[in-house]
Amino acid sequence: MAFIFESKEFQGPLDLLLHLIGNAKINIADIFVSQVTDQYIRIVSQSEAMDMEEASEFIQMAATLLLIKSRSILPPSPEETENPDENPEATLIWQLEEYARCQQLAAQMQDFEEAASRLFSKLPDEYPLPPPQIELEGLTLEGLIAAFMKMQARFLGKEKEGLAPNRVIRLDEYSVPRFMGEILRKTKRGSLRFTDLFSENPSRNEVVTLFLALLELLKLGKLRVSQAHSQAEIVLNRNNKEVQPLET
Amino acid sequence: MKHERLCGIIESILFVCGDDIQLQTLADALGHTIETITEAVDELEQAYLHDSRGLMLKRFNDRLQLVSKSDYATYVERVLQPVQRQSLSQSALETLVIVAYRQPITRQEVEAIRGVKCDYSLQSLSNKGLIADVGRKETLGRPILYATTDDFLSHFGLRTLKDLPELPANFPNTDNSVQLSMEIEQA
Amino acid sequence: MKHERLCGIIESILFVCGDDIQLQTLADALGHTIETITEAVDELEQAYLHDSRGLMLKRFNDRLQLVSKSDYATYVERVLQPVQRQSLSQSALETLVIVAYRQPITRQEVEAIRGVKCDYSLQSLSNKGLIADVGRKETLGRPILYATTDDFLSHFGLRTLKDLPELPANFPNTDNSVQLSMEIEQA
Repeated sequence: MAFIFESKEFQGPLDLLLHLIGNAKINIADIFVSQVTDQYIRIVSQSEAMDMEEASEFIQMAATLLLIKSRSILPPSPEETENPDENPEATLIWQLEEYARCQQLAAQMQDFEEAASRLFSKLPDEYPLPPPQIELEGLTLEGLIAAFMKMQARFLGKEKEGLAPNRVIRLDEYSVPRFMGEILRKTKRGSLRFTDLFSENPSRNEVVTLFLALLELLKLGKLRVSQAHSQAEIVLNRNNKEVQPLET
Repeated sequence: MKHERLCGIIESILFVCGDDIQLQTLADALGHTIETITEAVDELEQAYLHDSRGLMLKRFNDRLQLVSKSDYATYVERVLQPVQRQSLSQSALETLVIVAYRQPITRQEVEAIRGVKCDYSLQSLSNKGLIADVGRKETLGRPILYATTDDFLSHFGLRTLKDLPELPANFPNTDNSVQLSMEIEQA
Repeated sequence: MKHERLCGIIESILFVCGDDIQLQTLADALGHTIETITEAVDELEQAYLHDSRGLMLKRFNDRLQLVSKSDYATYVERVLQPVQRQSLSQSALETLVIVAYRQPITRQEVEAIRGVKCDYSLQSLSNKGLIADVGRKETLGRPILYATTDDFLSHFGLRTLKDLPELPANFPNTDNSVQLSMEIEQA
């Protein structure tokens, strides 16, 4: 029997076996008393150009068929249970029957698929939409008042703990106008070294604010700065030509 | 109807096509004269007038397109763009209380009372149409002034701003706050 | 017709959407009960049976899509470029059949029936949205369980899983198959 085997033509070993059973025109249950299993083993063993990945399943089936064949020749081993569910012959016949039904259903499904593919849908329209509408829920005067009460409680709580609001702290710490006033006050008595302006451990915020205050005073012409050389201390002096000092 | 089946076929083609199509193209493909096609299209157009139909024909020159019926546009929009339901966050509510009682008010003034940045909540209230930009304060930087809108009144079931509940005691006074914030800036 | 206007509105919406839409979405947007919407959809479906209509409804689970009538498909293809039809490979189809009839099912269980590795076909069906991962089987290794999707129904033109072709007698029971496959592997 000339049979050129292409593993890609079959959906695995069960498909090939069913194909052979179909050719032999026998019932699935008669597979072992027919030539089909021998044919299968011959086809698989003769095919040389088989991809190992695909071949493994075909070869495994060939091994199962050989096992079944050897069992039919040898007397059953004494340990073997007589549970028919556990003998490879019944297992294989069952699997073949299962798979045959699965193929039958697949063919029916293919018809459904074909019919459904004749239903054409349409692409969504590019529909111009108005701006999205937002509906606010849970808006009540009670809610509004509750929000207020919460806020007030937070406020009062802070006052009770003696915590001044953040803004007052910022006010006391660093502000350009405040530092301007301070520089002017300190230079009243004479010249002042730039480094003396800073506190012992000045924060970045303090340095920046002080420097801005200094630049502002220079711009306003209220201060003069001098330096002996590039590495020397910067010295600040009140600009005496300035008629009206900032602080009175 | 004289051309029942032809009407159905044309509807089918126009539906799948989506775009406009020439009468001549239909005539050629279906093996009919332009006159027959035109008759069928007229019948189709007539049938679409019925309330139970959601489609209509757009005809221009010798072209034809199936489109949705304009009468039902609002319903289409309702499905394509459902109304979004949202509620206000605590911080948005607080900001709204302040704007409601102290309008018109600038962002800086609201922040002075709440003690935190309010750009985001003002923006969100503004997007929701509860407050609006009503001008600029004639002061340094000319900051934007916010006030509540008519939508605000309707959302809270108020007829006028006078219907707002009486101000509970100790409500932070804006003028004070403004003063404070000015001090910060000018100190 | 009892729901004339509603039919027209639904037709209009389905036309614009193109895609499938859930009955619940329509009910929510139009402010009707699911029952009323279903009644109107049934009427619409009935009206489409007439020759003069070129459209029909594709219904699957609680979804709805407007499509061209299959009777007129050849005419549609005469005018438009043959619409691309994608059909499934034999191996994908076999795998899909097993998942459809035995859902939820694990890869190992599918492989026990087909007798070959099914990773690839399961992956490809999953990518096409025809099956989906619906959880894990509480057994050794907690394998993924697969089931078919709404898109599966739509692809095959089925309304529900009950419309699947009747199961031939003695269709394999999954639990048995697993047991069988274990034996085969250890044989």
